[in-house]
Amino acid sequence: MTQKNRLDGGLIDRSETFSFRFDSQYYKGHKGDTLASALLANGVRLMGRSFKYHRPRGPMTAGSEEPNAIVELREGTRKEPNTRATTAELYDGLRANSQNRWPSLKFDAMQVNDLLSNFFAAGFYYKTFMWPAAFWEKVYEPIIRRAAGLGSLSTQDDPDGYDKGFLHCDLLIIGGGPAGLAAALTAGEGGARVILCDEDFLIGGRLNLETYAVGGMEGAAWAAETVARLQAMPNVRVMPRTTVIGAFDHGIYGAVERVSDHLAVPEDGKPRQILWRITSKRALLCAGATERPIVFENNDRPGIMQASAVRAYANRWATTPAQQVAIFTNNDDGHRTASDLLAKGVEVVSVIDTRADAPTSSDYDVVAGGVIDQTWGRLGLTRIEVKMPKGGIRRIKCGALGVSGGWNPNVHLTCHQGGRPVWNEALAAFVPSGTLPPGMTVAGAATGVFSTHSALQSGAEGAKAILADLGIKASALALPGAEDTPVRITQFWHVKTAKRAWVDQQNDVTAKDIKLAHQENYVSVEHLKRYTTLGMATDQGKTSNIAGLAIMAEVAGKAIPEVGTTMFRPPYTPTAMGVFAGRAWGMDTKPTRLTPSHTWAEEQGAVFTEAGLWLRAQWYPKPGETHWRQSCDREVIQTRKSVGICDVTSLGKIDVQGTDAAAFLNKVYCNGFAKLPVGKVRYGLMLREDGIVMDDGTAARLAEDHFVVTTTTAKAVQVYRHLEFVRQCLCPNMDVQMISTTDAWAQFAIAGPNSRKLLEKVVDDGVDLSNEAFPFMACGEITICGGLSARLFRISFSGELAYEIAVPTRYGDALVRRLMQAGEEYEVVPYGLEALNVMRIEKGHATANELNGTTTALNLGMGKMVSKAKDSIGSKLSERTGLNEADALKLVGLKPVNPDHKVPAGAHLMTKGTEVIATNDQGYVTSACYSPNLGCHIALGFLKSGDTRIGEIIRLVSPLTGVDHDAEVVSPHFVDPEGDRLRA
Amino acid sequence: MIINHPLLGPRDSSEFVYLGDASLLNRPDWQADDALEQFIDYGHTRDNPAGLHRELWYHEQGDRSWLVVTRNTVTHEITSVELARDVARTEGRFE
Amino acid sequence: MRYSGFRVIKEALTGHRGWGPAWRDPEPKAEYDYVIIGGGGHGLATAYYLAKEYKQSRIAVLEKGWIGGGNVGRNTTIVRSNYLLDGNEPFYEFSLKLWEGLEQELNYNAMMSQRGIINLMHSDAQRDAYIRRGNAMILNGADAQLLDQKQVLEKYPFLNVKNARFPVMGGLLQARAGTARHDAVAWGYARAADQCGVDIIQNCEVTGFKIEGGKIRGVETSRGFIGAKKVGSCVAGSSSKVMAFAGMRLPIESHVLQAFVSEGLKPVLPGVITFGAGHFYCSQSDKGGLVFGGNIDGYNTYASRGNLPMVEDVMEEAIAMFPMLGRARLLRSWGGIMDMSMDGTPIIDKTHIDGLYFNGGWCYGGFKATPASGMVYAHLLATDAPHDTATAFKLDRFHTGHMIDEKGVGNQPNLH
Amino acid sequence: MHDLAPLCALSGAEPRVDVVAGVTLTENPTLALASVMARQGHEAACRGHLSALLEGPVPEPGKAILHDPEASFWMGPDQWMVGAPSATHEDLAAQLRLRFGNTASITEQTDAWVCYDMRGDGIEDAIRLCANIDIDQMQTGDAQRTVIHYMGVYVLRRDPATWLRILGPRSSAKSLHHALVTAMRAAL
Repeated sequence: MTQKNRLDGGLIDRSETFSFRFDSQYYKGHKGDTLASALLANGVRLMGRSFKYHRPRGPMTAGSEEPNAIVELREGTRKEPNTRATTAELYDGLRANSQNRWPSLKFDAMQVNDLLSNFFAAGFYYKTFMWPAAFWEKVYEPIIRRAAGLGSLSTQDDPDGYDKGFLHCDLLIIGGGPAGLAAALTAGEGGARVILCDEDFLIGGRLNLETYAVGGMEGAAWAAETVARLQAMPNVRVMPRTTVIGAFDHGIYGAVERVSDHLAVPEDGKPRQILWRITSKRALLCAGATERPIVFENNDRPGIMQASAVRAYANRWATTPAQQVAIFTNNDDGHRTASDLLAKGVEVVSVIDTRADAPTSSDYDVVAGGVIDQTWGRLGLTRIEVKMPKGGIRRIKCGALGVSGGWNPNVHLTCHQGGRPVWNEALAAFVPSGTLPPGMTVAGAATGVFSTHSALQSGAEGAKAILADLGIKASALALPGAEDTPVRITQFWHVKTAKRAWVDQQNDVTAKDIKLAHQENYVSVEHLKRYTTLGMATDQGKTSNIAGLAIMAEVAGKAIPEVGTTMFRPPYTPTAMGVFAGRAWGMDTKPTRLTPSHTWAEEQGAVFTEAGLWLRAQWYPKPGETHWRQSCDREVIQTRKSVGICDVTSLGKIDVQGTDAAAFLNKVYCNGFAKLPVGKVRYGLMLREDGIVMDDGTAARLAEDHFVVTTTTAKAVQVYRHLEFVRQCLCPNMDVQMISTTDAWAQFAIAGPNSRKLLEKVVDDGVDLSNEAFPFMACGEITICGGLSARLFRISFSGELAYEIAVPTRYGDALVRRLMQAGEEYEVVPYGLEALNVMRIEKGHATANELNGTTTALNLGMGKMVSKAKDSIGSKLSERTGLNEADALKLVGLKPVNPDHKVPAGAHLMTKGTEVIATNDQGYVTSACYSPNLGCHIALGFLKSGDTRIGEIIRLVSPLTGVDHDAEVVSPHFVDPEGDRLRA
Repeated sequence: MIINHPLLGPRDSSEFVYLGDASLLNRPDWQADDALEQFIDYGHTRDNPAGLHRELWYHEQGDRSWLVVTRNTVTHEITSVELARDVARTEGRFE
Repeated sequence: MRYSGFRVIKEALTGHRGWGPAWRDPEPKAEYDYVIIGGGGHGLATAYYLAKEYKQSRIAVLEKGWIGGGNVGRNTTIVRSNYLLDGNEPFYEFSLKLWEGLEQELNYNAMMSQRGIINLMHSDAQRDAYIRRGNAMILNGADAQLLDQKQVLEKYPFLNVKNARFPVMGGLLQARAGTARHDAVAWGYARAADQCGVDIIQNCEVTGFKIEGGKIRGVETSRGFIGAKKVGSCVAGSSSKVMAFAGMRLPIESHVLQAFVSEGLKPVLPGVITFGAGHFYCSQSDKGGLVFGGNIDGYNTYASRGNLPMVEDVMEEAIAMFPMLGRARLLRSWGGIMDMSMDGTPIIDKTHIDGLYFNGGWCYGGFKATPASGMVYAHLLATDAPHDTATAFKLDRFHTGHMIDEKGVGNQPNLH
Repeated sequence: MHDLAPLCALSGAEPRVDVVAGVTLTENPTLALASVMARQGHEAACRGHLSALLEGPVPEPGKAILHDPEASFWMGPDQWMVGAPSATHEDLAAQLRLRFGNTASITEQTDAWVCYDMRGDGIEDAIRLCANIDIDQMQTGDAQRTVIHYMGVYVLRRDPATWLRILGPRSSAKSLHHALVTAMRAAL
């Protein structure tokens, strides 16, 4: 293909020619092209279809505000739906496909909607599809959903990586046009730490799109030279391809850098994009302005564009949508496009200016006081019809029409913290209000100063004022000379027509829809937006909102600012979801915590499970074991018969020291700790202030002023935070110091009747483990294996004679190997979480399933532990009547009447003979397992007045899983209820 | 948001954990005659102002200090940050 | 004017000239029997049911801005009744049943779409908890199904199970749950209430109560005093501000919840799905946008905007579930102010002032409750007794210790 | 002497070393650590002991004192971490207990942390992709607590300034290592 609409000049690099494909057709373009500019150069105007009516569409803009030319960029796993062709950088081998059409872009069967558009007026779906009622989900909605959406996802995992990064600066400059560059020079030379972000890959803003001279050279050349100067400054970070997407509290900005989107594939190890969180002391918004269209009948044909976009394509990308171009304008800037095009050798067939006093030209035809009445061309503009000022219609042949309705300052980021722009009648535009995000100021066209000179000046002055505010002295920039053309505009929003004239092109919202919304009293700007979907498309109304407001103002007989303005919210432009996730996906979603015996457990073939962020061994299958229950039962039986070892490192450990350490623990545990002797451990129940159990654990008193507190794995962080709250906020004068030592110690439970014998083989001479010297609930610091310091606790979760031994984490691997070796003669087994769970259920010990955030000490059968003799957190509110009712839930054990039955967790408990409905609910099963010791399934659960119902046969129902059978209420202590084994 | 830590200077709020109204420093006397009523109010009732709000933040990913932050709930402007321990010593009820 | 198929066709063929206003904009009268403060979904529904079901008249809804501009206009549109606790489940199931006939009731298509919700589960303990909840739902007359991983994958084949940090074991499905077109709910109730004679008064901000001898007499507003025999506050998000006019302090904090929508995409998600190893919920609208959200930002605020850390959190969980969404684009985010109550459960009750009623504390579950909230509040206002399904939503439950804490996190609102 | 062999935090017998574009990341198992928290009413005396140990001022908030053999950084109000070579100070906590007496609570911290040393030109670019700290403003002797991919870490700028020390939770050593190496590969 030839690039038949390629012009001379421009900022493309003709030395590099890229081949690319759009739909099935191959084309050539150059480095520096966008997909849209390259397609236009190849004579392609048709690039997409609209959402509702499937109207043929071409690019309307040359930037990120594009509503029409959106495509599926790339293919396979890297497919990106809804990508704006106007910002997609061309690279060699690029593939893009049109979207929302079938079977092809040129012939789209869904354009039948366009013929039926009378039925699809604004809000039509709210009035219909209601009969018969059952048809909505079955008939109507499936049809609607088939038409939903624009592009399609690959539905495959995104193969690229994303990063998140953090930057800090004195001044963030958003936008690298004349204002931003002048500001960056001023601040950079003043020595401030500056970040300059621009969404474009070529920094310079409109300097790259215009023919204005700056400082005696071409604007684009001045921009390039300035960027080079800035890049040489160590205190300035210049970030092209970086869109500032949001202004957040306290000077924090989100910015997305498209690191690799201009490449076919990111380089190895490099991210596709980076989300930068920029912490700035000040920000200067230099986001420029966006040209808005004028609304007229059939104003959406491919070839009808912003006038400024037509000249941008000609000046920067050396291309034109057609060889014959007309202009429609209500302001002087439209004429600028005409003269630029002429200079590029493009034929300007006519400039239709709505103003009767329009400037005349000797170079091109001007229709002063004319408007566009109608356009023609099914897949691209071929002809316009002009309503002449003195009546009559003039038909003009042209392939493109540049439309200029004036310029809107890009105020979006000024609204992100609730600021509302204010109407400026002279500019006929909303400009930033005084309520800006704190720390932000605005310069250049974004404030409504549109000449190059005033942009440069306001940027430089803005930066200087910011630096002065920060106490940095900056010298005044010697401003380069530039044009200073005044704005001359006469408001003109739409050409009245009884037919359809598009306001929001992507969502197919027409001027008629806005009038209908008014007629039905959806008048508030938010109602208008929501009822018609105006401004809700992927361009977020950047080119349509103001025209919509103006038309609503007209039909409502109000001024534009009375109708209101809409809020702009983050992100500024649509942003890949992946970049917000950064590296946090797949297995890296969250960090993983490994226990000290992890490597050893892997060698044993252990199966692991998540416990919070920890990976813990769930069971240790032996050869021949095909089901987890076989492994689990064996581990349980062998532990209860002889001895087992379990890594319990993940339990939270907190070192609590200080002369008031005991008083402090007495405050945070509901049971007493003040009198715990040194060398002893005590079980403790910690309440929330509302009287509900927060966590349980143990506290071991290693010295008068030194405790080691344990927490459950799940609550370790929360409990530590709570203890710090009590320490700093409620007991600020107590002498207590705390630090977490969870990771510092490898801790193993050694449980079973042979645990003492096993342990005796590793402790050093002189360590007396006899029941007399080291009884149940004893603790102490000992040495093992020839001098390694260790902590030993005689505590038991399994109900057996048991110890927990802790050594510095680096020795955990060696210790577990040593313990296993020492235990060989007792046929020691390692046991995992499953066996641990079985043994604690057999013993009736509560865990997270029972401490579920709604249970009290009373529910757990530990009501008496809540001391009334002292003040502890939660004790007072635990006295409330609702928590102490006569039929309160009590922890019970449950056994199936038929031993073949299970007693599944989550089942509900019903009194026999009552109807199975919620109002008869008596409780529920919290934890269940098969007990190899009892030879049947057992469970723990909460039952109303359960402690008085031991022996009752109760009905166990789980309609969700099809369970309905009888169970016997028993004591929760299935094994060794007297605790003899613990004390052996 | 940025919280200007009295010891460490400006820190990103994502390092902190929020608890709620700083009235939580004023835990009632458990032996008062109407202790239960006081605790119910302490535990559940809040001014919830639209404007200045004294509130507790915990520098979990920092120095583990609890802070009393005075912040405007409409604008998010922070006007004062104090160590909660210091505030508790001067204003709170404690033992 | 009734909407009907005939009418739609007729108007299409005659240029839509016959459509009238969906609701009137009347001037406020000097006095009403009932003044509802707040023209959100709940307030409009309350007014509608007061007139329609409880045959009351002289009803006004006062809205400080435009109707439907609060949380009914800014949520993730999810409708469900998959609650655990006795205080909640009957109410939400009642609500879901009202949703099921809503279009016909209102003669307005709110697009209630019962496409199902799946709560994913990632551990044995979570499965146990879901079984308990599913059973509670069934015992309360709702529907629930337990799905294994394979069944979940049949509906959501793009779910990450290959290298998921937190494995997906299955999910709890409520097939009757789904989504509704949120704005249309407000508009539908407004139009229906208006047709019952309710005065909907926009741009009318309540600035105080007139209370005499412990009895309500009316409200002061930005448009003057309006007398009322009964006043119902229904302004979740601003409850503390409004009730402070009556000297009340509430068990409520105001927090911001952000929500998000992607660009329009060809449908990939058939229903609503939630992540169980965090807090994330997502569905796809009939326009193709993925609609999703997560946790509240977590600090007291009245500013309807959030901050970046929570945006990142939500998106991380989205990608954890669906790595294919990496290249989908976030289009827009917004924030709404939530009444976060001390146990995560709403309050619908009388107050200590005769004739003043309170409805609030919806946390971020208010949208799905809209029809039932309106109905039970209308019941309370009309009869002075709680509706059968809403007996537990009492203001004094923190005194009595009858909290309704679904999550089991206690009296810290930002954890609910 | 006991006969149990220690493992490095990344589970190797020897420390792990990675090199990306001239920047090295080395697992450092040779650091003994203990925390020092002043007892209430003994704050001044505690500072005095610390000062004597460091032969100079004690670290103020956000700072470290890079003294040999014992060094220290600030952890919180009246709270410091003291580090020293484990070869000579394996019993660091016990030594400190003797020195500080009843003026401070001392807690063994050696095995609570994994220590990585990142050295070379461009370390700042790698850190920018990890942690929300203003690394360009950090000088030799600065110590900041921050977060790297959900993991709470300390970042210390050492001497020379092309050397950063990163202490992270030992149980997450592998995840932290992965995060650091990934950032190095992305940035360098």
